[in-house]
Amino acid sequence: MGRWLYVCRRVVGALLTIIAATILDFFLFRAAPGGISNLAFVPGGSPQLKEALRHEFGLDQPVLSQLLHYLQALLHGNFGISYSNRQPVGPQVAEAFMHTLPMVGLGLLIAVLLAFTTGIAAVWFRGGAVDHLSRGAALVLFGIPAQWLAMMFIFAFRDSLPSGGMHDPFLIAPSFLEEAQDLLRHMILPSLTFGLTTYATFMLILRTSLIEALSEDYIVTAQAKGLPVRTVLLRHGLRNALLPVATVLGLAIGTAAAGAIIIEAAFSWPGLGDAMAKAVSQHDYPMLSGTFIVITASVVLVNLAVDLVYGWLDPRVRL
Amino acid sequence: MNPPLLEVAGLDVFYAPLDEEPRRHIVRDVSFSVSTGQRLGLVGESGAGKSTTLYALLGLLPGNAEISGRIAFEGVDVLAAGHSGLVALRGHGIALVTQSAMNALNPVHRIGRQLREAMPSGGRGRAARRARVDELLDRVGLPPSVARRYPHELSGGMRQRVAIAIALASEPKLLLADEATTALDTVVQARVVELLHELCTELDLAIVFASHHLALVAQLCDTLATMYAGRIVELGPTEQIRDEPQHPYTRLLFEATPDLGERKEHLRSIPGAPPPLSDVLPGCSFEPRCPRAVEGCRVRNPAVEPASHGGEVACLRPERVEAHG
Amino acid sequence: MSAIAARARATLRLANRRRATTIGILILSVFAFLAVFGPLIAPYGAHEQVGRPFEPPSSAHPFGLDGGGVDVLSLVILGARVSLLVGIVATAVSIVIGAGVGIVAGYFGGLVDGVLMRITDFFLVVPVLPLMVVVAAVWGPSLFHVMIVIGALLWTPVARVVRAQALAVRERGFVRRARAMGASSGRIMWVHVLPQLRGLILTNTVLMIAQAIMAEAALAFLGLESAQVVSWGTQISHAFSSASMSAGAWWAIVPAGLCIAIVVLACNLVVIDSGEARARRRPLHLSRRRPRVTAQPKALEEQVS
Amino acid sequence: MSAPLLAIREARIEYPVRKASSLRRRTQRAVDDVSLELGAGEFVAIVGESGSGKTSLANAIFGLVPLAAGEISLRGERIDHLSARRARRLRRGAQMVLQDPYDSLDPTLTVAEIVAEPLIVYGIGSRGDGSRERLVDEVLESVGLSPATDFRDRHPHQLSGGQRQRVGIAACLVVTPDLLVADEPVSMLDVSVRAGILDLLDRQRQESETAILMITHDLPTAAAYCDRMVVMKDGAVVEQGPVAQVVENPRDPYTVELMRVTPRLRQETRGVARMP
Repeated sequence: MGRWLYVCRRVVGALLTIIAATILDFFLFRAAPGGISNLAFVPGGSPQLKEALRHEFGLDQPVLSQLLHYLQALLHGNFGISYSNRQPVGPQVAEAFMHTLPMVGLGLLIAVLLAFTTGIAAVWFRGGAVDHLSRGAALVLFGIPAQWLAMMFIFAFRDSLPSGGMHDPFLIAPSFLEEAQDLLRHMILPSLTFGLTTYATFMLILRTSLIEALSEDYIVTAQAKGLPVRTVLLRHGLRNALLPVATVLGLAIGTAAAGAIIIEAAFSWPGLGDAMAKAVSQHDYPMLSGTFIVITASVVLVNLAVDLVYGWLDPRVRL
Repeated sequence: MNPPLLEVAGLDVFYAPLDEEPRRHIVRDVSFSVSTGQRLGLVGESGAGKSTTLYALLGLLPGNAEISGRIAFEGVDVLAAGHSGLVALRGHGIALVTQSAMNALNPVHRIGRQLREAMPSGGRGRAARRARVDELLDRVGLPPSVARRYPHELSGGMRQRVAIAIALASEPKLLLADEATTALDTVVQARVVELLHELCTELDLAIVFASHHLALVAQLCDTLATMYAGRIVELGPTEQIRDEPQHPYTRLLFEATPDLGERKEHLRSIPGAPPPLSDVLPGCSFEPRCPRAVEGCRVRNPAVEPASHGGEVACLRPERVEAHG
Repeated sequence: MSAIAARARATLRLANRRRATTIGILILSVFAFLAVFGPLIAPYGAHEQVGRPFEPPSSAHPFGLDGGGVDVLSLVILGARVSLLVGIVATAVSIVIGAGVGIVAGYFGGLVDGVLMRITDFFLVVPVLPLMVVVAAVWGPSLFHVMIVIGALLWTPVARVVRAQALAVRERGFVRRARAMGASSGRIMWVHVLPQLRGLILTNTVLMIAQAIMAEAALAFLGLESAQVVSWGTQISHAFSSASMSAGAWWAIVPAGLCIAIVVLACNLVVIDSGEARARRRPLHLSRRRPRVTAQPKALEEQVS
Repeated sequence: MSAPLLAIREARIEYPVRKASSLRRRTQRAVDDVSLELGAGEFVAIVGESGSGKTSLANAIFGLVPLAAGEISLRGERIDHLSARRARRLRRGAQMVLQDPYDSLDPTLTVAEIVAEPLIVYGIGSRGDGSRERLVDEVLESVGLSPATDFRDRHPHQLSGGQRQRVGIAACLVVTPDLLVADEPVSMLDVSVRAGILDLLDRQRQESETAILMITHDLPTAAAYCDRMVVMKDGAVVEQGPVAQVVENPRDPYTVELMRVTPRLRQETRGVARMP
């Protein structure tokens, strides 16, 4: 009963956050000095043209009904028309999203695997070489700008791996295997960059939480029972350390999203981030707004998932 | 005569410095023995080394600790095998109950799981293990439904009963209790102490009960050991020590503890504070606070000697000797 | 005289114990010096073409030249000013908002807390960089805009931790006593709550500087900063857009990124000690390091027989 | 007849409880219909287990929690439902000693600053003329922290537990209160220093007629020092009366039980109390 209420609250909260973000987006683009309300006017255009444009964009209607119109359109997947290529934004954003997913997925996998192995090792060999090495690596990676790391990789692998895009355009009639191999070759550098820059946060959080958990009294109880060290470390230590990790992980996803945008821009990976970067340089506001909403919604939903996992991990959660 | 269940001789525990602090000598030359069914109480104030002594017996000290001395369980010298000898005692013969804070139980696992985990592995089927969970809970006076609960759903007293059940799961012969009732209310505390007493008599369980609560220890234990600054300064049968304490510290501790119905005029505090455990004192560690101290107390550390009450005392001028001239 | 010597010795001892902090502070001081005196030190101007594009490092130009034929060493020295300035201004903005919101919410609780935390939670969940991109894009590229946008959007984590700590301090005995005494809220906050939060706010300030510098570089890379601004961020961005990688001109890429990495690392070093020291004092109940069993039993002989 | 120093009449304290399963707000009674009087120079103990409402009652005296019903008056003047400013003037006569001496002193202040705080809050003395410093030194000496110059500039972490509690008491006595409310004043201290702290409170009562309301779960200590004892359970007073009467002739079943299970040190028939 308590659990279901928790789930409902979280889901409603996430939906409200997404709605609030779209409203924020609406006002940002309309109210700001460089916003749509000014952009819709062609310099030197006749008053009739201005009026027609105002009417076309619905700017002659009250703000509230404009907002409702906008939200209604969004609900139907209608994100407007791109300024740069005159195509609907919706399908473009959807396609970009499908491109981002595998790259970020592989990157996250790299980050989580690395973080768990080195994080646990760092705590177990605390104060030793592994601890210092992995902590040092995390601290250095923490400070490296993603775009810079991307450029270093492009430079280092300029003869062996492709530096941009998703597919080799010169591949003629490839088999499925060849295609997959080609995709992987293109994906490896962006994913690695994403994984390494994200790894630092994950590892440092895991290390701190595990240290915290291992200094609790239930670890004494577990050892006094005569349990083997592995069981105490994993079932009692790590299991409890996962709770704070889950909390911070959700927030780290937002930072990771930032990394993804930059990395995609650097590798011209045709995902959401690249679309956003292009939209900025082309002043393509509908596209910018569309990518913003989709990125925000994804991050909020990932956070929701993390919250739900937390509720499942921690029996004390009720609220 | 059979060897005692547990024999500790010349136990020393040091803590190597972690930060800038000096090396600390927490437990100093502690010797005692416990036989089957015996209830030994360790009393003393904070920092006296009670908990460290108990934890040392199971090798549960932090990594910067150094142990030396002799610990024999059922006649076998476990320290000879180094740290691993102590680890082997966990879950086989010796069990521990810690302070009843929320933290002693893992918050994310159900009680049943934490109990099953503590059972000796092998030789038992799933159903038998479940039956044993019910049996253990019943043993400590809890209904079987508790097995499906999480620690946060239980009251402090129930949690402490669960902790005792976990300790009993391995069928130990000796139970170490570290301030096991301190966080509980008086009525609940009395019930838990009653449970411990009952277990001792019915299961022939020996217990070492460390607490700062003198009256409680005196009530539960047949043998009393007073600890001060890492040493056992007096040890003997509870009643005799209570009636004629020989170490000045023991006497003062009794005088500082109010008994129900006693007025304040009978109470006295001990001036001063215990020495820092980093100090190497040539003489008796209680000397600076002792009303009976003489010049010799400052230079000579008194050895543990047999006392007239049948126990032992470490004092150059024990109270009894003075009284008799 | 000896008092000064003793004080110096004590400082040295502290510096030795807190080695990471000391190293961090030293590194930051060097960069702060560059930021202040950069224009006096830099051998060339930031927009001055002194040779062919992508000239490799030589004795005249130890870091080589970039795609526009500008001396990279000069760029790195001159870039320190804007990068650190963005870091500090943005941090000041976000710490003032964050600590203010955190303290007020944590101390007063109730409805104030509820409203402030809902707002904080919203901005905490909404990914910051995309939002910064949108705001900066709509607002137009400018250094000032970048500083304000970063500052105005990075405050949420600060508000969160400060609030949690303020809530904890509120429950402390001395605050309860002061309230029982009838001390005013202002006095309690100023005398009792704020001093307990000083360390936390300081730590967050240092970490925030690092984050703001990284954010500046990210916005610059996405073209949201005026190309005329000379910062490490714009240098990386220029190096990227002038295809330094394919030209093999690693010297045009490495220095600016390295500077950012070093400054961020130094910020982390400054604060890492305090946390680690606290953690070290709390020994783990489970660790690879086992208690040492020394000096064999005194009474072994008797036992053997 | 003059009004008693402290009078609590039919006090009720409620806390809001939030339950996940229901969206409605509910309240839980922490203190229910408690009446209590305290005369000048009296030493009264409120005894109870955790959750008995004794700390809530202490908080209410200082306006830290609101009363849901009833009234509290100090020297005949009501102090609940008062503006902060007026209440401050009235409450100057009542001060609070807390349980955990590690927690009750601000770690960032010095002993002198801690003790001087009430002087500043109530505007006693002035900053420049050294009158506050003199008062602080006097009161430090009087609580046994002498010479005061040794302690004035120390921080709490440089003191032992007993010394910290003495500083806490000094910070109350500096404004010469008529009433001290001591919430578990010795329960975090070592047994060997407890008597010293309680003797200090007792001496203050005898010398200055300060009334003391001690809140504790430690029955023997309460019985040793107090004139009167109030036993609370689940927010209500179950029994109150002179110590000798409550200890030797308890009437309420709960009090009877409490007396029976309290471990005795010098009791003739030693052994574990059997539960019915």
